[in-house]
Amino acid sequence: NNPGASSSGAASGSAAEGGSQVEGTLSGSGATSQEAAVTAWQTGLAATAPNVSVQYNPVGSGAGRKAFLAGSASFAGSDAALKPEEQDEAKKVCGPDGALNIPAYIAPVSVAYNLKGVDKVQMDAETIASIFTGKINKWNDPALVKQNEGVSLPDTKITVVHRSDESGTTKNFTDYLTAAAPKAWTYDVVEKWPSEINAESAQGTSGVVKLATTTDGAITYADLAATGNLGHVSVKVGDSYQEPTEEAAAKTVETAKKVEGGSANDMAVKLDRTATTAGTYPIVLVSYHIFCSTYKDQNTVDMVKAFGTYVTSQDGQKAAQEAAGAAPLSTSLSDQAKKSIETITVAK
Amino acid sequence: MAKRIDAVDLNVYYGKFLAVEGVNINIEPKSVTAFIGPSGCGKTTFLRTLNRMHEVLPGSHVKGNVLLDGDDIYAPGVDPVTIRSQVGMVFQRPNPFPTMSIRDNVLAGFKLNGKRMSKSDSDAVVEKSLRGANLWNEVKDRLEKPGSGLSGGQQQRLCIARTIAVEPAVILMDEPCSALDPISTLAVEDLINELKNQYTVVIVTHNMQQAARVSEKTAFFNIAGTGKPGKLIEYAETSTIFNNPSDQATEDYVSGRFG
Amino acid sequence: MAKRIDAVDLNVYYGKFLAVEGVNINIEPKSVTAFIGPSGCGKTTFLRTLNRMHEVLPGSHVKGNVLLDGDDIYAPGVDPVTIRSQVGMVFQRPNPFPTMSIRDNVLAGFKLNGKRMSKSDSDAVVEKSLRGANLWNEVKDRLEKPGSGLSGGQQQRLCIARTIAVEPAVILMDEPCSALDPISTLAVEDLINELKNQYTVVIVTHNMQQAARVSEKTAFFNIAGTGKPGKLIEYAETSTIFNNPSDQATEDYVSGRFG
Amino acid sequence: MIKEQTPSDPTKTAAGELSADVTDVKNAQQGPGRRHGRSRLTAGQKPRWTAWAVAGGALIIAAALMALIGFNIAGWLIITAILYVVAMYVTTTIMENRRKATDGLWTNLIVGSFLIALIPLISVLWTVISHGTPGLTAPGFFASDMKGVTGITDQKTEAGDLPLIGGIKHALMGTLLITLAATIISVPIGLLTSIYLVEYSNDNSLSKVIRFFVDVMTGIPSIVAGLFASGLMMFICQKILQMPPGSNVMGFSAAVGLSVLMIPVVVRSTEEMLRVVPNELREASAALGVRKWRTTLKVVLPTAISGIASGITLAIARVVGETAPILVTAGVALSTNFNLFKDWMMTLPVFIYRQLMNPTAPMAPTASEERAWGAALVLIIIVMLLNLLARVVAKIFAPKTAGR
Amino acid sequence: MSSGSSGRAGDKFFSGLTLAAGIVILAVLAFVAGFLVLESVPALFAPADQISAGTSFFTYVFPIMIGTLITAAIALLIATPIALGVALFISHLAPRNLAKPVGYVIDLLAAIPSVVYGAWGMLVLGPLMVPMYDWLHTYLGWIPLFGEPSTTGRTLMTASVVLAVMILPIITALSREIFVQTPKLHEEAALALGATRWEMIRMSVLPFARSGVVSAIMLGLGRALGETMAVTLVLSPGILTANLIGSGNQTIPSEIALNFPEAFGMRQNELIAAGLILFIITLLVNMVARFIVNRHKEFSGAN
Ligand SMILES: Nc1ncnc2c1ncn2[C@@H]1O[C@H](COP(=O)(O)OP(=O)(O)OP(=O)(O)O)[C@@H](O)[C@H]1O
Ligand SMILES: Nc1ncnc2c1ncn2[C@@H]1O[C@H](COP(=O)(O)OP(=O)(O)OP(=O)(O)O)[C@@H](O)[C@H]1O
Ligand SMILES: [Mg+2]
Ligand SMILES: [Mg+2]
Ligand SMILES: O=P([O-])([O-])[O-]
Repeated sequence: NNPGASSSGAASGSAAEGGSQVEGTLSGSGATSQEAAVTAWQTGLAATAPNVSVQYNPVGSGAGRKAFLAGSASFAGSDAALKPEEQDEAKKVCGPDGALNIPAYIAPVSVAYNLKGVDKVQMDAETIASIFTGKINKWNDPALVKQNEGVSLPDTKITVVHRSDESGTTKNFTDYLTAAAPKAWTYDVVEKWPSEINAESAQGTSGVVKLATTTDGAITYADLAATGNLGHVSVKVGDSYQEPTEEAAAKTVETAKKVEGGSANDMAVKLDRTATTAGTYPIVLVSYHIFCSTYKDQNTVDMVKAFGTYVTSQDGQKAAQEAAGAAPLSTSLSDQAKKSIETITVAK
Repeated sequence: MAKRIDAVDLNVYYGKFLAVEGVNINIEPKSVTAFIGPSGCGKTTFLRTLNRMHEVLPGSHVKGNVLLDGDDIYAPGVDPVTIRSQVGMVFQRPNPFPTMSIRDNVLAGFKLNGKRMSKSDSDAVVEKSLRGANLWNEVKDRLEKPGSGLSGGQQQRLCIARTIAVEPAVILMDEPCSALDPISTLAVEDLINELKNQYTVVIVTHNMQQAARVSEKTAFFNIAGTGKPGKLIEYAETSTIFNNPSDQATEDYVSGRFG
Repeated sequence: MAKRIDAVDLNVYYGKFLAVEGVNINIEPKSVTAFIGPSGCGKTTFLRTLNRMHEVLPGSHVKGNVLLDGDDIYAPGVDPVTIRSQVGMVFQRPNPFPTMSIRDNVLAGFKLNGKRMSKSDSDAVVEKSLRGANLWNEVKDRLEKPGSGLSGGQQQRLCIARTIAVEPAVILMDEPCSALDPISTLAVEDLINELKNQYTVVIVTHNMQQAARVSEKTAFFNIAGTGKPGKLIEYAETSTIFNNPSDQATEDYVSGRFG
Repeated sequence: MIKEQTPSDPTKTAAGELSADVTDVKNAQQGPGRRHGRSRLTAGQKPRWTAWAVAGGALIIAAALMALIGFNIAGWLIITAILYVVAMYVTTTIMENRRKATDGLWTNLIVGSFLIALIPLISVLWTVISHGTPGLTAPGFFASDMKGVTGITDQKTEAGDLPLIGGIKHALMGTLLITLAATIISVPIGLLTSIYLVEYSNDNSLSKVIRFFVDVMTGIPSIVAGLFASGLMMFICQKILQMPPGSNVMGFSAAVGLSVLMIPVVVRSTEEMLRVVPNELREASAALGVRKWRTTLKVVLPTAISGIASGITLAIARVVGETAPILVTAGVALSTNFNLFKDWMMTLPVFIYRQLMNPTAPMAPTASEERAWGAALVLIIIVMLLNLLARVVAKIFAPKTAGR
Repeated sequence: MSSGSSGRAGDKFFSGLTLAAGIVILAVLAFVAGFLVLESVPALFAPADQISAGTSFFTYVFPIMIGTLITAAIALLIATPIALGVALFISHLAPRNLAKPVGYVIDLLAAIPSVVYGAWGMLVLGPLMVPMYDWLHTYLGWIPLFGEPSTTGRTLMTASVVLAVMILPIITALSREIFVQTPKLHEEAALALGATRWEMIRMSVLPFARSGVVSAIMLGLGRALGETMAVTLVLSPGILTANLIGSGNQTIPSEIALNFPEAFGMRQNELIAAGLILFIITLLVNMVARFIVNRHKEFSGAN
């Protein structure tokens, strides 16, 4: 819509070419957590593909995937890659090659706390699990004191705040606990917090953050970008403690293995929660965009490519980082994503 | 305009309760007929069958026939609304429309039916009807005031005006003078006398003198006892009923101390 | 039990409209007083000031005093409830409680006193009151039926029964016989005669004979013209009013053709 | 019978009786011309200051009680109120009689319930107004939508480098259009159905079935209504109209979902209002030879109009604040869409919800919160205006005020 | 008989129209019911291992059903007396020029969207209730209802209070409109018998308004049972517990709203089946209410 569009076209070439010609509306739906980032991308895309508008319905990852599988959304935003059975179902709308999971951004999940006068706390997985299951309920519990020499921990009750809705954040967090503290965490990898654990809860990332911020002694888990004034627990990785940072998160994803069984261009990854590599942070959430490998018409293919390429480009990643606090994909991941998106074609 | 009414073997029910039994009566056109009888004997009930108002109460129904100029108004397919627009009615308890001004109350029969009238026409109707009911002088300055701000007698006359405004062929009046002072009563009686030149008038009254004064024929209803149905005991020329009734009950009733 | 009533310079308003002006009247205890006058002259309006029912209409108020046995019922601090339980009232338009059975209608006021009554006591009250109003025979088999399923006259008598059940010191009756047949009228007049042995009775009537039959004193109200307030023209022994009135208007009215 | 007269009639009595409660016996003798001592009519009434005395006593005793268990204002007032009500009852019973005491007790309880109802009202309103004013007064709040607003701009706003940008134009339009459409669907259907139930059905079995279903409908969770509407519209659009997948996501689908929620409220409230219209009036009209439908439209409806208007306002208020059913039917949009039948739409509640739950800038949520509360304030004002409109409409058609 | 056929056609048309509207409602509702049943059946008869709770659908739904009932019941218990009080205040107590604005102001409560109630509940009411819960626990802790108090105030009790505030204007507005319609004639009848104001209300107003008030309460209850967003925001859900002032418990609509977005496959059926259960509850409650009203039908006020 403005001449500046072409001048800022330092973005990856093919997207720019395809993007300037196509027009239409691309509908997606999915994870609520992507809302802020998608908002940034919607605006950013206007620069490269002025005639493509993207609408995104943050109904939740599950509902988004369902809409995608039902064909009413052209792409889905999801905190988790398609499950195998969903991948099978995807063949109905996407053709024999099914759908592609493309990482859109990375979000470090912070174990965030609100404790007056304490601005640095270190914990290992075992301790975190014990706190979140209620076994440790005082901030000056010996297990905590032992790991935090030099920090004066008060005799405050620990109020655990978890997500009350089903959530990808919970899933990633419990995935971490299951992998890293199997003894203390006896529950499964779940999207919905186990109701047997009696604790406080709130809906949505902003809900838990708000509740934790107003409750002294509270601890919760949430997307690092949204944690506001809360303190961040440094988590034990190998022999040292690692604070949640964008770089550490990106590094974790880079070292992750690709999920097996998917098509060649599918980029679903399996994170290693127990990695001991220094500088990695294990509680990380990878948010995907799920596209079809083939679409019915060329225009949709062009729009999807324009959007997908922009999102995974350095520009797109920067926009999401600045606007939503998402950790950018590493350059290699970004390139890989671009290649995968290139393979999207019209169904024969 | 006037029409005759004949009831043939009419039984009137409230649900299962038989309130009036076996009435046979022929009401001549252009005449005034009075219904008299003790309270609760079924005068109102019977009167309401003559314009099919009875059936608006849930569960109420009739058996038998009522002929309006020879046509059975209870025949299947007959539209009660047609009947009611030919057979008008003044209720025992005055019921002006609280939503409407005095003027609109008088014009209700037209306005509610969606008839358009010029202002002058409607003014004429309002004045004529209110004068007929002897109410004009009292309300002419407040025609736009609500009808419910009137005294009991005024409300009753308003309802009379409302009924005669639409000029039905038959006019049923249920104790139209019960709340009226002698002067207004006189005026309404004059009105009835005038109406009968064109219409058929049926009037329920507890006032023997009134019956004697205004009606040509009188029907005496009676009830044998509580729970029993009311019956038409005697129906004859008014003079006969009052001076020479053939039934003992009639004689007892009309010769009782007058109300 | 009976109480005297004195109205002193009473003006009665509907909002700004002065409906009744400058009434001075002394009503003796244990007597029957009749109010007569043309429709709309303010009889009902004035009657309703005697038990402070007038003021329940929005904007309605009075100026002047009404003394009940010498105590001003409009004095500040007087609770209208106290007045109304001493001064009972039968309305011009019968108003039984539609949500209550006939029996409960009769007991409605009686139960207010909050005394626990045995079934037999309350049965006795119901029977006595209904007999007084000449309704007992007609309803004794259906005491548990709703009060709204009665004929017009029956409803009126039910309201009379309800009022006398509480045995107020003063009983105001607004055209209590307007919907009644001669027999019931007679019965109610008998009742009034009986009541006056113990209570003060005020009755509004359009029936001159009735006024003559039942009342000791008669008050004639008149209205000069539309929009003007009603006034008490003459108040005297009933025989004086009917035979030898001092005012021309009274004479004209009572000598008119009777309703 | 008549709309405005009734509330006021006992009101008048109320005033009289209330003042009676608190009037000193001694005043009674001021009646002009009355020279003798106290009036028998006011004898045995408690003195005017009783209420004040009791109130004072209650305050003191409550304070003493609170001192025992730890003082706080709210508790103090609550205990005082309870003590006052009870003590007034006892005092009046002793000094006057049980009936007056009962009357006073209920008066106190009724006034008390009103005061209690005010507390949340004021609290909620205060919350919304105080949080909402900054957003509401931001320039361009009504004229702009959220197109182009990202976390970056919001961070600048929070840092003070930019004014609050982004507004509610899209949500406002969406709310108005969707609610209007829902109202147009449900009000006629609801009104006609209740007319059928009251005036035409004679309580036949069909009416029982309708009532049964309407009853069930009152408790349907709003999200389920949304899911149903989305399913239904998907069926209609894709299977019947052969439109491409996803085309069922539009404002109209939301209106359908909201209608499912609105209809039972309209039917049930209207039904009750029609039911209390006196039969007398129907009979008066019928006896004039007026057709039933005209009687219904011109006599019954106007008599009940005030109640019906209230019911409809309630129904609208009920759905105008719905979030969940809109999300699943009309999606979420950033820019203004005037077309109910194409493309996604935003509504105020969804906007509020999204802005609160997922701020545009997660690390700088203030801007989003301001917009959300501002939108909430707007929503309240809209319903307020609607309410006002309903009252004006009711007033125009309502019975004229009169006495008896 | 000659019949004004054109006029009659109008009548036929109008009554046909009303009937048609009734049938549309029936159809829509039959669809909703059909939709619910169809979507629920898989969950109702699913083998235990496919149900998220792991045992059977009914063991899953039972606690949230009870939670819903308790929340709605408390809300109704709080709201009904207050709402009727306010309605009476407006219709029969407040001076004329006060009554209208007061009515208007209370209607405002109905205007507030449920999201805002939710936000208010979590921001303002919850924290406000915390000291009260502490107090209750300290002094009445021996009653199981007042167990370990919540530190955030996000409890069933708070949710119930929010719901009570939400349904208050519904009950108030409708009852008020009915109270106001009480025929003057009947009010005067009571007053003339020497009834105090309260006795007049009890004698003529309340009996007259009975059916209307019951309907108002049922509409309020419907809202309380079906309210999604406010509960979702206010309640910190958990397993069923008798403790009203600690976190825990859950309601059906909130369970649906919280979990539906991420639900997939059988889980979705489960949630919709929970909605069906709510349907059935509403139905039962309404049937009881209708039964109570109809018992006194003969004595209705319209005559
Ligand atoms: N509620 C009211 N508002 C305003 N004016 C009224 C009201 N009620 C009555 N009036 C007027 O006050 C005057 C006196 O009325 P009232 O009812 O006292 O007459 P009445 O003597 O009882 O007549 P009737 O014999 O017809 O019953 C009449 O002009 C009447 O129109
Ligand atoms: N709606 C009703 N339901 C049941 N019974 C009724 C109903 N209306 C009247 N009745 C009964 O039917 C009988 C006849 O009543 P109706 O009203 O016809 O009497 P009436 O002759 O008009 O008496 P009145 O002179 O007192 O008006 C009475 O026994 C009455 O109780
Ligand atoms: Mg009769
Ligand atoms: Mg009168
Ligand atoms: O991204 P979430 O699923 O945790 O909202």
